[in-house]
Amino acid sequence: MMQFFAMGGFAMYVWPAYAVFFIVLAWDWFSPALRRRRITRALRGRIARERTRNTRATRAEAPT
Amino acid sequence: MNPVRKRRLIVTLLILGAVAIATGLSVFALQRNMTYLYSPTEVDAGKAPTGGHPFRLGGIVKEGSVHHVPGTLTTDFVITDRFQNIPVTYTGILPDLFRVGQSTITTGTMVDGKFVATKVLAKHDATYMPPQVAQAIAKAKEENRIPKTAQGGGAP
Amino acid sequence: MVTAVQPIANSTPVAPTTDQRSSGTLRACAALLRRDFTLAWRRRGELFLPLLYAVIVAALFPFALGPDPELLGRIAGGVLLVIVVLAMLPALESMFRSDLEDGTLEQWLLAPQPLALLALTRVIAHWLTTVLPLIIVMPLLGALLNLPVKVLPVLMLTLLLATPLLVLLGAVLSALAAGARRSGILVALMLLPLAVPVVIFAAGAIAAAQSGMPYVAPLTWLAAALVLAIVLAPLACAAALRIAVEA
Amino acid sequence: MTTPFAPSAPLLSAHRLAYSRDDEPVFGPLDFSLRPGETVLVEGDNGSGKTTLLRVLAGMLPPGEGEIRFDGRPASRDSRNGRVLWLGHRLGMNESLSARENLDFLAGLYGQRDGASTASVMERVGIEAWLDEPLRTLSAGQKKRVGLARLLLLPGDIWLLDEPYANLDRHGIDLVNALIAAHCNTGGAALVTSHGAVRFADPNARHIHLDA
Amino acid sequence: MSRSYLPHWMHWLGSPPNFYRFAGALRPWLIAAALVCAAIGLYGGLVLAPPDFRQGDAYRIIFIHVPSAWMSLFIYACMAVTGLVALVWRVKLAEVIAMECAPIGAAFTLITLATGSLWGRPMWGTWWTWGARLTSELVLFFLYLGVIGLYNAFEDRRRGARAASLLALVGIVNLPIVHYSVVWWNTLHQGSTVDWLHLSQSSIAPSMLWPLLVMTLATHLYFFASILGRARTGLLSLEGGKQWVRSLVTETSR
Repeated sequence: MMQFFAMGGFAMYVWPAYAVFFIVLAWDWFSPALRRRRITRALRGRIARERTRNTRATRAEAPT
Repeated sequence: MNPVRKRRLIVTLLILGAVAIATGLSVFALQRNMTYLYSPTEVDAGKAPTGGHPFRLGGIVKEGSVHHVPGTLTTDFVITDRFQNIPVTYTGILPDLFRVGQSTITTGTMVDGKFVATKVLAKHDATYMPPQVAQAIAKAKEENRIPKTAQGGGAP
Repeated sequence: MVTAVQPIANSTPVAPTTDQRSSGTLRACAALLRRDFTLAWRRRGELFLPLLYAVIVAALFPFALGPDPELLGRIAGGVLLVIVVLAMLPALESMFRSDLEDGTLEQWLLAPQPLALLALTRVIAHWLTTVLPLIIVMPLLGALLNLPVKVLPVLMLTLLLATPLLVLLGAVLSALAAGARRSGILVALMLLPLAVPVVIFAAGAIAAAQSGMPYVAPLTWLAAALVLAIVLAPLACAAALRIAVEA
Repeated sequence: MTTPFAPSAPLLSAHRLAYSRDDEPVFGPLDFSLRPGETVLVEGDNGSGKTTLLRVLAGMLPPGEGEIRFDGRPASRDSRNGRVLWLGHRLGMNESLSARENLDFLAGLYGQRDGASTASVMERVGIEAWLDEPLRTLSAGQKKRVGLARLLLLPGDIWLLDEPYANLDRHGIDLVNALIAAHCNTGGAALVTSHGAVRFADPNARHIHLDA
Repeated sequence: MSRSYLPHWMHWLGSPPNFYRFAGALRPWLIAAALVCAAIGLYGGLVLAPPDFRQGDAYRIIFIHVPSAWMSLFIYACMAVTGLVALVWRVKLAEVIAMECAPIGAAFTLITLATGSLWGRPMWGTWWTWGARLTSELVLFFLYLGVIGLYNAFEDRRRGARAASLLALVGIVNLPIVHYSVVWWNTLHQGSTVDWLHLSQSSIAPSMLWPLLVMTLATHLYFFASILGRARTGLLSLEGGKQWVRSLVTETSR
């Protein structure tokens, strides 16, 4: 096992390379998820605001 | 001819003309030597820059030519293309792949018939195989007297 | 003030005839050249800025690297090439910006002339007014940096081929960036990858000339690229200008 | 009004023309045509898409849906360019150059109307004294007049005028109306936007109303 | 409009809500397949494959380096093709896909450069050399950055997408020129290892070849999974005003 991790003395080159590969791709995978969450949150806020505005408008109209 | 067709025709002709001229110029350029890597034969024939201008010398490290000067980082070896030999001296740490029979590119200047390298780079070739296979091939070559070809030296 | 309905000029019909529309493509290019030259003359003070920049940067090199004439002479060719490219950059960025802002590009778009041809004319005017002076002062800059005399003609020739190529590429990028809200370093960022081959071949020719080697091949490559770019870049530039105007 | 040069097809016509930005409809679908000698007034509040409509007609924006025709043929760069004169919010001229230099340049691009010259059109719009001053030094109203002079100089028969009355005094407004009328008299046509504050002179002009 | 020339299924898929559902359904399968392939490929490459006769274990970087390098070019081609569709037909989905290709391509290019550097240090004796392949890859990275930068510099994202698509197309003309222009600088980089026409004659041992190919498959699958996810997100932000997005957002909140 130790031999496997030693990579024939090239561990300090091989493992960082694999780390770069997985870290960069993990960033690529998760950054749109974060963006997506931001977008949906903003949209939900917008919809909620519109809804309250509409109800307020109907309430204001109701007495007349 | 309607103006749209006419304009398209003009544009197409212009592009074709430009491509034709560019191709002609490229063919002309390709016929000129544009390499900035010189082989020992070219150096011997005086084609390489002289007068202290640095250039790149490429070739194979000749067998039995590598001598480490004791107590220093200086190494002397000979770069060959199997026709001409150029002695090279280099001070510094050599890359892992540097070994006899290896394609090597050195950068430096010619000083009194000797190439003083400021940089040595081992060119690694495109062959990957397990050590056992490599040994088997080497053994087969030795037994059958297959002439040992320069490995990877021909890659552009 | 005249309020009555009166005919404009003669009462000839205004529907354009074919000769009115197809004639004068050359006249249009000449008009654009004249306009750009007039404008450059009005702002002639600005034209000196790239020259001043080039001289200042060239003068800084001996201070940074030491006044060793041999060292300076060896690197002068490449240094001058880079200085020219850098000095060209600011003007490239604003090649179409003012025309977009004051609506002139809208008039270009509606004119009965091929937009690509107008773009090419603009490239020529730009090169003549902002880049040619840089090439003209090369002997002076070469003297500052101890450029070997035999390399100077090759350097000038290289620049005569390489700079129009860079202006053509820069025109496409400038047109692309013109419609953007902020361009900043954008044109430089986009130009870098496109300029790599130009710089490589130009530097190759200069280096070859410097070490007494034949330099025709890299120059021929530059010429080939220039011929292609003269036809293709204006087409791409026209497409980019259409996107820029579409605001 | 008919002129001996009037072709059977309208100079400019729109068929179910609509435009959307970010999937929000901006205007349309609209159907209208512009015949020789006709003036069409596009009215609507701010943000109702007047400018967008003109930009679509001028080919600066792609039509979202529908079709534009020139002389009955589908619009293309060849059927449009050189015939359409555009006067927008932006003057389309360089402020460092004089009116003469700007107009000469545009005449070089478009060609000139028969008999028109830079000096005569500047005289027609009443600012011949400013012919050689840089536009920078002119007032907003005077700049607008230089823009009008361009319409007189260049040989396009379809005028697309976006808010031509903006920045103009009463005389200027009368001038615009007079120019449009004269243009239509010689077989041209104009599409004019206005936010409704200005009464258009020609009582027969047709109206397109855009809702915000 | 000329959109009607497209085949029917493309028309159907080009509609954002359809694509959104389709991509959402396909994506989990793609990423699962990518992970399985990566696991197999990595086991084969790191454990089963023998060390190289000359480079020892250092060559094992090949299993990520070469697939990434292939991906960096493949994604650029995808970006240019969708960019062309976006420019010619103004299809919104094509604009979104072209623009979302750029960050993934930049990521793979970055991986290629970084792993190549980590491989070059022990083998060539240098972290970086201005060879043909390396320089071309660096230029490719800058092209990706230029596309991303130009896209983000526009207020109107659809206009930005078309401008950046045009830049991508200019870049695709430029890439081979860059490559061949730097070739004569001469290079330390090896020639092609895998001969696609004659796989059996490749100069790489079969025990090393198959993990490489499996890893290549894994990166392709990953790319498709990632682009579908990114395109979904892109459509969501671009179509924020549309009813289907609104109902979608309110549904998931419950």
